[in-house]
Amino acid sequence: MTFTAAELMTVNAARLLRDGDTVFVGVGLPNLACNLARRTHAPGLVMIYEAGVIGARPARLPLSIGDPTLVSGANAVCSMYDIFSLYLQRGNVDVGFLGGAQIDRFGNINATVIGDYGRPKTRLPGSGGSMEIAAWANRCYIITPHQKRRFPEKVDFRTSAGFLGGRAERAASGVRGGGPQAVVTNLGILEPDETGELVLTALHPGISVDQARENTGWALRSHGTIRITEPPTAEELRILHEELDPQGIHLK
Amino acid sequence: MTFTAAELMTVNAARLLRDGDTVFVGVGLPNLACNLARRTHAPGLVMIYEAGVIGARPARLPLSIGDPTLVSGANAVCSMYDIFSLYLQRGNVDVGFLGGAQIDRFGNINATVIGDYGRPKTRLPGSGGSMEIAAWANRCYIITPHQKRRFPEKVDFRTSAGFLGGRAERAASGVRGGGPQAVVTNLGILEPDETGELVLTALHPGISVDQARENTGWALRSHGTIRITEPPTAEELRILHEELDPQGIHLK
Amino acid sequence: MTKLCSLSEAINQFVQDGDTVYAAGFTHLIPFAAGHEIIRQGRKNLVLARATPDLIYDQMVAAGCAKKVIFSYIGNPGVGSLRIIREELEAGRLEWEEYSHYGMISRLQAGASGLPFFPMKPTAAGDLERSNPQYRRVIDPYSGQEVVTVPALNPEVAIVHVQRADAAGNAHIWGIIGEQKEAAFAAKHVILTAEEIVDEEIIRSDPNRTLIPEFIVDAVCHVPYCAHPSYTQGYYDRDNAFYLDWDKVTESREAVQAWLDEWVFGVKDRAAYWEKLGAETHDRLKVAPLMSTPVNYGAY
Amino acid sequence: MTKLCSLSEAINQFVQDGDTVYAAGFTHLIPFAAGHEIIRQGRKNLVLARATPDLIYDQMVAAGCAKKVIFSYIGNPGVGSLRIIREELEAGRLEWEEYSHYGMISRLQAGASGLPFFPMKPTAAGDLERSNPQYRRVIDPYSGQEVVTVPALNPEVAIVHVQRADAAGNAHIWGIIGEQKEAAFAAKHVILTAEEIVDEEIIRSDPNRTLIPEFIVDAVCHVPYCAHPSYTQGYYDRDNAFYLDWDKVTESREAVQAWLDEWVFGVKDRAAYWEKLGAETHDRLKVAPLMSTPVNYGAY
Repeated sequence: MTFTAAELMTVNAARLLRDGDTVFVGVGLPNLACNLARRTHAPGLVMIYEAGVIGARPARLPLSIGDPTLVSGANAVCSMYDIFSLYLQRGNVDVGFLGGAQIDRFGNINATVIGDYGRPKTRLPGSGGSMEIAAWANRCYIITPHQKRRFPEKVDFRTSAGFLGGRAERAASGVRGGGPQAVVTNLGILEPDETGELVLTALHPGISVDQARENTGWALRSHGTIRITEPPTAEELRILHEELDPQGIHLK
Repeated sequence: MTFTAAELMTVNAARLLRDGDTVFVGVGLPNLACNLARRTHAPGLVMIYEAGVIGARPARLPLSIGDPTLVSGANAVCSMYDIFSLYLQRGNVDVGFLGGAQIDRFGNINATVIGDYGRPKTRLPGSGGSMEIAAWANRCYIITPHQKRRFPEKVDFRTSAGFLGGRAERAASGVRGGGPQAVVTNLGILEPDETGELVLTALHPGISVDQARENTGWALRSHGTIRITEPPTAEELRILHEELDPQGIHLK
Repeated sequence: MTKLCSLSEAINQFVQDGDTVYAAGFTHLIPFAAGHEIIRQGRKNLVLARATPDLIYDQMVAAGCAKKVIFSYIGNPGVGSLRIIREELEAGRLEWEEYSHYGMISRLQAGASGLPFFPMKPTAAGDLERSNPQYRRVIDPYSGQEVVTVPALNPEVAIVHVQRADAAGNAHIWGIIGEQKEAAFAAKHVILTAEEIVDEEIIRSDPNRTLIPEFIVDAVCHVPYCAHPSYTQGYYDRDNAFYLDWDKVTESREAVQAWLDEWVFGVKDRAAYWEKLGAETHDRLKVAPLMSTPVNYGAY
Repeated sequence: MTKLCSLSEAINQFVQDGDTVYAAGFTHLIPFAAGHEIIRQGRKNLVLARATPDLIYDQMVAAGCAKKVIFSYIGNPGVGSLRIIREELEAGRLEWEEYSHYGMISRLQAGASGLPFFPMKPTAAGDLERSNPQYRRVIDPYSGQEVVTVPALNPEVAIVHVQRADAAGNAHIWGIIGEQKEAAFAAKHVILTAEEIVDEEIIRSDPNRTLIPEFIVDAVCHVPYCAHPSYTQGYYDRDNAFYLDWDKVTESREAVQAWLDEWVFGVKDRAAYWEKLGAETHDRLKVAPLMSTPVNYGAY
């Protein structure tokens, strides 16, 4: 049995969440992953959206970060200033999801620009909330397709902090969050080692180490055994396709 | 016809308000003065209370700054942080009312302590909001009984800024508000001259200059003619006694 | 997840000797029942922080619970002095730390925001800033002018009274909202007392009304009339007579002790206190309803 | 005092060439009708500030109204790029100034508070801070650690769409409240657009819902459906199809001009625009009611 990239990434991201976590959710796959976790092993997950919505219970799949379905029936709504200060900066967020055009060897993310900042070759959307999420959430997860151009040795622009030049540098910076804990791709999972370098720790069923290496822009390493992820279960797939994304907007 | 001190002070304070003013109101006589002004020459007066109530329409005489009658039917309620930052510090307040145990020659106010701060002889309530009101409201008015001990040459503790050592010093400090514009007492009205010194500019009917001087702790001066205030009108008194303070709580 | 427990249990678990306590509320929703429970449990050496100490801290100081007060206005609102706190300060028996309202609230705002300090424009008054070394200054890096700063306040525990909350601690507050939200987010632990515990669907029908979300709340206590002699907007009136009476009671320490014996130590909890106040007081503080116009969130 | 006027009059009076404009709203309540009116009136050299420029600024940039954008996220939310702004930036034809969301909102919060700057904890990312000299640092006078600062943003005009307001400009807002309040208080002038103009008694029945008070408002315009293709909570849904369509339209500048000709220059005002959208769209964006549970303020 084979799975789509979106299914693999969503299911594996969902499994990283813990019951009771307070999660800063984005739209797209992170939203699906959180809702999947809430309907399986993490019923106590609290979902916070950067638009200022806390404890959302979306009745339909939200198509943007500010979808009105997030508000109706939520626990609380607050201002953007409050969501970034009282929630994120104060340390009330356990998990943040991040994405970007480039993720480097130490988990730093570029969502700003390809080329020179002042004379952009490709102008990307920019930080939005990711600079602060990356710094202040206790744990960050990155969901991204595994492609060489997305995984350069060094990002063109450091929009959001991973481990900077290594764990010691992040620790010295004094930011409260623990940094990226895992990068979930369509091939497997990368996790930071004791130096903060992203190394291959898991592969999805049927994926080879070479495939992962070929699609990474630095010399991708691994320490010890590489785990094979559990395939998505029938129940996980049913929830995703029947309940969460029946129109196949994110899961194709 | 004679009037009580409270009547004289309230009516004369009310007349200093302009239609359309946004006023930071305290309880007691300032509240009566504002409500009187609103029912006479200043129907467009906007009353803001430091508890965070904007555009209050109290159905009864509020007995404390946080009386629930201020909230029911008000235009808006906001947090204390907002009232001091978005309203007062931002410069959205035209008029503030102040009081205190001591007011000095340059309109500086002491509401903190008589004697040494660290070893208080008489401990007073402290600043509350008055430090910021005195600094940031466009115009400040002080309502106080005229007594020598209340009008020392120099206050024991400068809780709120008048003109400091004189207008030039306040101007150099950079605070946005215009400082005290008038002190309304039971004897008359003091106003700052071009140096910022409070001088006698008006007397209530039947009061002599000597009476005012004897009850002031510095050599009270006046420049030019001293105006005699218009006595409270029958209509003003009717509103005060019948509509605003029928139980005579503030007006005796 | 329900956090419902008795106020006695909540105080026992979350308020320890020596803690900095912030009982929130600017004239409104002052959690008197919690103050009385702290007195009954004999807590000592507390640091009592509050913009306006009001009668609740006067009573706690009278009962010997406090070593220090942090405040911006120590008056009996609408009446005059807080005699107990004033006497203790004048006698040198109580430590204090003093701000303006804006300074005090900025400390909470910084604490709630996870920032080390908050800036304010200078007020030129000077003397309080000189008297309290916690007031400092930094240079605005844009204009070169100075701004005044106060440090974050992060109490061990905030006690916040609300109109209605669900069992998990999501709370609706209306009327004067003072520094309720800021105190809750600034504190390490939050004890919520509520006039009503409601189904979560009531809370979720109006999420913009939720000032305090469940996940910062440690305990939810159902305590009707918790705020007397202050008030709860829409539920009961302020007992102005009580504020005047306290001014008389505090003319003598014997009378204060007798009052504490009767009204704090002599009652088991807030229900017994309210019962003891009697029908005349209940009637006097009743208020006729005045409902808000609902809004439409839309069934998206 | 009534401030009711047409949106055309309000834009004519309060938006001048070269102004810094903040059209508020985080995905919700985006005042598209005001953006279109600015385009129709041919304003030039505007500085368009907004955390998320969204389609409204893409359209205004396409129409040649802007010389600069100030932003924190230039995406088409849920879709991808804002092609027009992106192309103009890449071609060097549009100035820009960039922050993170928190930086952008902190600028407004400072502007709204009358402070020269606002502090934030460092994020360690570094590159944006190095690229934008408006990011600076000050030393926390308590810990000696550095905090990052951004300067106050005080636009000439903020445009804020709300669900309901009275004729004087007291406004109720619910659902996502983004930076509506901060933008209004930060700006020198405020243009309010509202789905409904209601009697002031409706507003006064729920003062805690009033985020914007009349005395900071300059003009009140009754503009139903002002926010399409974004939405107004409780009034109509977000038009996701439109967001997808715009991505296609902006593949060619000719198509963009044709779109502007048809939907902006070709209609007189928002009423005509909404009419032109047609019954199918009206039906598609309808939403069933879901009302809040009222609260009791009490007839004190």
